Amino acid sequence: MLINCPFCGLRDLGEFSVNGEAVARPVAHDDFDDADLRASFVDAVYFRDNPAGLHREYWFHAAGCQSWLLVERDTRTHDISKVELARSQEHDKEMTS
Amino acid sequence: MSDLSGVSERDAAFGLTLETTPHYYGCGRRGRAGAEPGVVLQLVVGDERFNIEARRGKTDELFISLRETFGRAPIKPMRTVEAGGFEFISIGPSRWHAISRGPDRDERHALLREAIHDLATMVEIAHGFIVFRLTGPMVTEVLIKHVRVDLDPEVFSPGACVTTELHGMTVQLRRTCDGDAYECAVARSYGGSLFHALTCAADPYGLLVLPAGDV
Amino acid sequence: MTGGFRLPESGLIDRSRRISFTFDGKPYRGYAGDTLASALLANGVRIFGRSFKYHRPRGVLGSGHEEPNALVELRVNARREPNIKATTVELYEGLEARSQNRWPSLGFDAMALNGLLKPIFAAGFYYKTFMWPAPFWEKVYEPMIRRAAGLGAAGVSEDPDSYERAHAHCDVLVIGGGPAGLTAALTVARSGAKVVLCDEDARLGGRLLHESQILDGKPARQWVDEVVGELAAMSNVQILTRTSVAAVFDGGVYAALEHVADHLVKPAPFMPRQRFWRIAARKAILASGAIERPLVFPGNDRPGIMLASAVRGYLYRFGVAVGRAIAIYTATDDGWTTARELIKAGIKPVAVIDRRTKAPDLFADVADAVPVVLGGRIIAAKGAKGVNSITVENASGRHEYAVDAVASSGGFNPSIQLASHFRGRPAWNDEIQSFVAGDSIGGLTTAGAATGIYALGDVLQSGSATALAALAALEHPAKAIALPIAEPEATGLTAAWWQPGNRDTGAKAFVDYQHDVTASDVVLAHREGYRSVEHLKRYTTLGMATDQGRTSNLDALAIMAQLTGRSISETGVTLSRPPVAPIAIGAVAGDHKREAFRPVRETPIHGYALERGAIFVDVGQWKRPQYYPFPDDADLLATANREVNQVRSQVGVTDVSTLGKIEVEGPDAAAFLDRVCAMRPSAIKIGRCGYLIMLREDGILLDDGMFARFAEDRYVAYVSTAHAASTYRHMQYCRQVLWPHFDVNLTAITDVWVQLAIAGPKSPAVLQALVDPPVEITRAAFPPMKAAEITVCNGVPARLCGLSFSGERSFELGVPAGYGKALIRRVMEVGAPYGIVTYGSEAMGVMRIEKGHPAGGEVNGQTTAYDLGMERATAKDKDHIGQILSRRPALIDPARPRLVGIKPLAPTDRIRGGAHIFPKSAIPSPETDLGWISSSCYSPTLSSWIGLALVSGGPDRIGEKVSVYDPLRNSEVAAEIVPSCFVDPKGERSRV
Amino acid sequence: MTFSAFELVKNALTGQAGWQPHWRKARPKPAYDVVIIGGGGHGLATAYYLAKNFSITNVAVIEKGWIGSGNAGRNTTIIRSNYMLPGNIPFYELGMKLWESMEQDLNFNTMVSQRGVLNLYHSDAQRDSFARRGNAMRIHGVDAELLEREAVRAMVPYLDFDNARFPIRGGLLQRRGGTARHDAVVWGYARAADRRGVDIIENCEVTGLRIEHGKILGVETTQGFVGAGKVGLSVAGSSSRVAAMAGMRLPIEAHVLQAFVSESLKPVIDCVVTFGAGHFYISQSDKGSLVFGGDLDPYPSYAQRGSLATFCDVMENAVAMLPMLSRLRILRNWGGLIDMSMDGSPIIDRTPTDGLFFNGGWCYGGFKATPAAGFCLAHFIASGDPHPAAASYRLDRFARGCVIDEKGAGPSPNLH
Repeated sequence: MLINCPFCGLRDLGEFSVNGEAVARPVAHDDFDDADLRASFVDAVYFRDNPAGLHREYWFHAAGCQSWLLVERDTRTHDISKVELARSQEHDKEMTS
Repeated sequence: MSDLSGVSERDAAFGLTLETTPHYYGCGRRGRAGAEPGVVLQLVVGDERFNIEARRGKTDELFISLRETFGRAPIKPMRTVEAGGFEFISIGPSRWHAISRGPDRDERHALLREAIHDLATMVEIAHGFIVFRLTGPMVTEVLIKHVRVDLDPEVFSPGACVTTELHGMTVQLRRTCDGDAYECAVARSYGGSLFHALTCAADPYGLLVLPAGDV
Repeated sequence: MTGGFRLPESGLIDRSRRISFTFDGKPYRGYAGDTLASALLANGVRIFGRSFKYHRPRGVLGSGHEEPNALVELRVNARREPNIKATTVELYEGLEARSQNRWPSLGFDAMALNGLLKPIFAAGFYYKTFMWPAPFWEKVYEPMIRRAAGLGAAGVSEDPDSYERAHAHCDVLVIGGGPAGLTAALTVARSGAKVVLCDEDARLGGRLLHESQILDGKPARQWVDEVVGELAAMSNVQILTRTSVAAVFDGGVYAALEHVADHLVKPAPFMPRQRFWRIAARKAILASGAIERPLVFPGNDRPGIMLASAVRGYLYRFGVAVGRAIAIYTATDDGWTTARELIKAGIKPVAVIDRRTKAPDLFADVADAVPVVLGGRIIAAKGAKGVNSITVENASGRHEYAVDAVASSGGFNPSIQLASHFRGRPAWNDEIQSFVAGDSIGGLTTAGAATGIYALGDVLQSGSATALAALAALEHPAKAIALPIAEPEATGLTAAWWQPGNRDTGAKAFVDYQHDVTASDVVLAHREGYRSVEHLKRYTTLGMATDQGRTSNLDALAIMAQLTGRSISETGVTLSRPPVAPIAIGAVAGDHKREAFRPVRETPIHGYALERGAIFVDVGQWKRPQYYPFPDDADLLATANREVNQVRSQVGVTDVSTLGKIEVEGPDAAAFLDRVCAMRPSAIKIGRCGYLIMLREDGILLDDGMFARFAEDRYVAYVSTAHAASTYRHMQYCRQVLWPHFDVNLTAITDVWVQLAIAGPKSPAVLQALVDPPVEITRAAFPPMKAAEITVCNGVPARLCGLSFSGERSFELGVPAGYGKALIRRVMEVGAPYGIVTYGSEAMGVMRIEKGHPAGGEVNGQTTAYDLGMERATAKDKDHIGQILSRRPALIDPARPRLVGIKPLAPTDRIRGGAHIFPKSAIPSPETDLGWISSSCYSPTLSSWIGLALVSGGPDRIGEKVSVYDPLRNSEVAAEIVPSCFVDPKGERSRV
Repeated sequence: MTFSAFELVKNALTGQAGWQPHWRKARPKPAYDVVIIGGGGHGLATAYYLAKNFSITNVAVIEKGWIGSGNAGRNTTIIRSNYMLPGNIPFYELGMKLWESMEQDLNFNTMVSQRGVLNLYHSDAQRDSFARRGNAMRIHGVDAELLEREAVRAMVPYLDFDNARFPIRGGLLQRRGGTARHDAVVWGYARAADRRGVDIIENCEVTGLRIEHGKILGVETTQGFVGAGKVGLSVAGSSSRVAAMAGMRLPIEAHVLQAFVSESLKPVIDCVVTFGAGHFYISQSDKGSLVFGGDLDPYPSYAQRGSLATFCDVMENAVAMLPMLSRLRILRNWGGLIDMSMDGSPIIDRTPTDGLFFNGGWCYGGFKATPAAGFCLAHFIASGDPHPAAASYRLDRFARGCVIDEKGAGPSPNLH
């Protein structure tokens, strides 16, 4: 598999590590022992949609620019439809300069 | 800002000497015998290298400041841009290395520091790297054994620079701006393994390992 | 009837270069350009090996990678290679080959008795037997089966050859250098796009090397030479011969194996034996041609019975006639072409037996010259060591022919293996009675004979058109090339599958030669319900041999289709698996072997440690000095004891450069770290150190370490060696993904600094001799936990922290890594008056156990801060990674295994890591198991073995007597649970 | 027909004409007491034990393709019970005992071969961790031995002891571990279940679950609706997809695990050996092929193909552990879809839907678990309570914090 890193260009899979499904971290409120809050963390940490199809996931370009990437990939075909930096978009200008 | 400015073996005031010949580094001819070596390898010492990363939301200002100081914003993804005696290598979003060699580095360093001011963090990291310089007619033959990015001289043109994987190590591979040489930088601790990987790959073409030096 | 012989003059062999070689020790001669198979055939050799199950004599079936029979063992000693297809071995001077799977000799094989047991040894028989009595399987039956199975024997000594990897990039990869591949490559090349052309043969040309076609009125081989000459001269073309493309991966990544030196006795100096290519191609064209399939008939495996196209190939390429009395058995026009070529070469076939009732057009010349049996079938083939007669039956009756070879032609199967690696479903093509590749998947398109087009003119056209389509898809401008004119070719055929109702003359009709699967095995599989293609394959082992069923799968499918009353395409197809042809494991591994399996990380003082005779230990990729033995140390335990004693009584220095170091800088550094860490980094004062605890989001401990805060907005995190990479990655995740708004930057500086720990009561004096004035190393001026950026040794920038892992007064001193070697020398110089020693990670480990500091055995991904007694350092009132889930009931259950110390009642009783702990006098059982020893050592300070342990309810059990039970090492030791800190629990020594 | 030496000889003399299909080609009945979705080893074993242990024979196993077409036919055939954690050991040991009596129980030679499973260690820390595991096994009555380097050398002489990047120091051995013929396990269970009346329905894909008022009523299939009192899901690799039909999310990610076989060779490796300095395992089949594998591909996938990166990594490990493999050739490589769970351990539990039971999350270990998983799932379905040996494999363990994480890798499935 090749991943088109927005910074480095097309790179081999072997340069990356992957974190799996891009799950948002729940927003914690003050009561850390609240059952709903805990349930939301359990869900975010352990449970997955695990779709056969389009999958949004985080990858880290470990042997490259060390960016965390948000990758949109089809788990049936491995076709990658979108790769973007997971960080804020202020660097976009630099990419195109 | 951490400041290791002026760290250099030339600084005779220092009471410690810089190690320039690691235990694994053996000089001389090796590999296939022949008149001319296909590859010449040399450990580069005496660099200054700064890791610079823009502060959050300050990238634009930083570009402007650098442009004012150096005549241009020396930033281009995966390229080396020469400006003000530095080689600026873009290594990631809003991150780059500034390498400086040769005399008058203190003045340059001061200028860079001024330009960066509080727009970026700047960490001296030269000691964290081992840099091998490779020249000779067979260099790309050696590198294509290890590197998965396209090294076609037209694609990997003078000034090109990538961070990529080489024999399980993360290396920064550059082609010098004059196009004559390739430089391969790796985290210092991997120096021996990188030396081994490169020299073994170069042996079939005849290899000359030069004593470490500055370039 | 002696089999094959060499024809005068014809062939692409170099008759000026004679080559000597041996087979089963007997000397033979061949010519440069021969394969091992062609040379042996030319010498009249018919039997090449014995079959897998019945040990039947087998000859050559084909002329390439499809070969199921002619497997030999090649080379000797460490270079011995089993199971080599003789049809793919280029002959070289001094070649040594041996036959396999026979005893005592190829000619007489005792195991051929298996053949008599054929009625018992039917498909799947072993599933029904060998069950009684139960223990006999491992003891009797299985060893017998294992000895009998397998073909060749592996060499067991080290491979003396080297391998390398290489990486190529192109716009279009062309796989196969036959007529379609050449026109495809030429079309791409002339467009200026980058092309890589691979062919498994040593020469390009494909079938044009094996045949006598005419192009533009000239021999086709001349056209090949012209095209190859043009391609070779172009800078945008890379030609890889002797290179088979083995597999395709996502993203247009192809793996190919180049046989650099397999045509030599051994590789020349500095020459790899093979080169494993990774080719990144934007588009690829599969022009891999087609493989003939044999006709199935009783006795069809006898030596001398071959593919008709192979018979023709041996004739043209190698100048070898495979026999003097050759019968053609065909269901195709192509079989007639072979007959014609034989006639031209002066070897008139004994007969042409065509399954069809009408002779094909365009072959009147053949029909005039040779007896023709129309609507005929071979019902028997006889001959103990090679075919010597066949019985043919047609409407007019039976005919017997004396033969020494049969050229069998059942039609051609496109070589689409590579296309099915992407699970592209092959599609049935009625016209050629075979499967062709389905839709183009992943940028790979088939061309030429691989698409089921067989006439040369169409094949040339197909290659060029496919290339143009690929270039168009890449939006690369291109023009069609002028193609040479080919003569018309007849490609007709009829379906001529083995019919399961066929009268069997008692002989076996083989479907899969190498695995000895017969037509009746397919019938039995059907009878027993193994009717899906995969069940058929798995039950009979059909198609699982080294040829992956190239010549057998379709015949078996056709039999099953008839038995189930379905069409072949309804019956299904097995997808071929990578690699297309077997590839050496070592070739893929390349130079990642022995010490270079994985890179080594060395600290800046590695060279110094070597000079001092250090013994190193692997920690992840690092080599850490573990001991610095003195010649008079009794053993390594004595070394560690001496090093510990010296640190505790005087002073020692050790290398802690492997610890991960991450510089955290920016106005939001403290706020960011408060989110990342379980303690409160913002509370660390400037110029001080503080404890570091990071959790995973699931509440489990990720790592612990130290912070030094050098400025309001600048920290350095010192994390464990083992977790440095994952911690850095995790912090970048927090920084880039979770909280991108924080104005903070992370820089990995592990390799920038050498870091020495200088520990022991005399350490302040040593430090004082190193630091530049006016820094003072006194209790007041530089207390424990102070952190400062200073200079040492006359101006060298340094970071000094009052940190102690050993429990002694101790400092961690960092300077830029390039000064590491000089620094430790200086430390040893200035420390000499104080009796300084270098100490290794073993002594350091002993001291940390004595102090009860958790390390790898305790921070193991299963423990929490609570388990390790760190919970008081964590902040309960802020949201940080792991806060919420660390509060789950099971993670704060007091009965969890928690950290304690363990001390044997008798100090000399050794306790070992991994031993389990039970209440005193309890019978060891899962119910009474309290926990285990996570770290242990001999403590010279206490003159006792000691351990750290994770014990259920741990700290609540201090003072309890327990048994340390280690059945693996037959040990049981009475011990006591004690606090985890064994030495100086109040920490007074570190404050001197 | 019962397989016996007599039958074998009789059929040899009569042209093999007397053999019958090993299982009937059943068509679905309108309703069953229990429907098992998934005709792999686990599903067929479940049906077999429902019939054998609980006399529940009105059972259908519904399989999308041909039986054994999933992981049952795509693994490296290793069986073992060398686990460390109390939640795992009893389960796998139950499995090991079932393996040991399987052939006689099923009247089918599944070629269970207790050749030993040897895990190499390369450092003191690894030795201690193996000792913790081996002692835990011994305490649970499971066999385990800790070997020093020379004992390892005697067992597997061709390992790299001398010039290795990570020299071998010793190994943890379970002699009762070994291999079994994977396809035969599937066929043996199918035949034995069939003989007890279970319907095995192939080429029948489940397209939906009919659930009303929180209770399962049956399954929608490509061959129509099939009613069921209870339904068991046993579809590792597709667990999330099928569970989604019941509105469930699972703590599971699908991954590809590659496996490899070499050409057939005369015996060179007698036991199962695993590398401690990387991830690699190898054994030699009775047919002579070396069967081996390594790490899974790190990204979630439903495509049954692996990556070149992992392919190369496995070969590097192979040569590092056994330099003699260098000249031997890979014959075939394939990828299997596996359920990677968040703690590396499986799930056998009821679901929030009444009458719907789940079995999955087997990570690398599904094949060796085949008999025990069937045994325990059958127990759960029949009795309504978890089998004691599988009592830890509950879905709520994640919320409670009782994960069973042998490797300590945390909720990162690709690290287990």
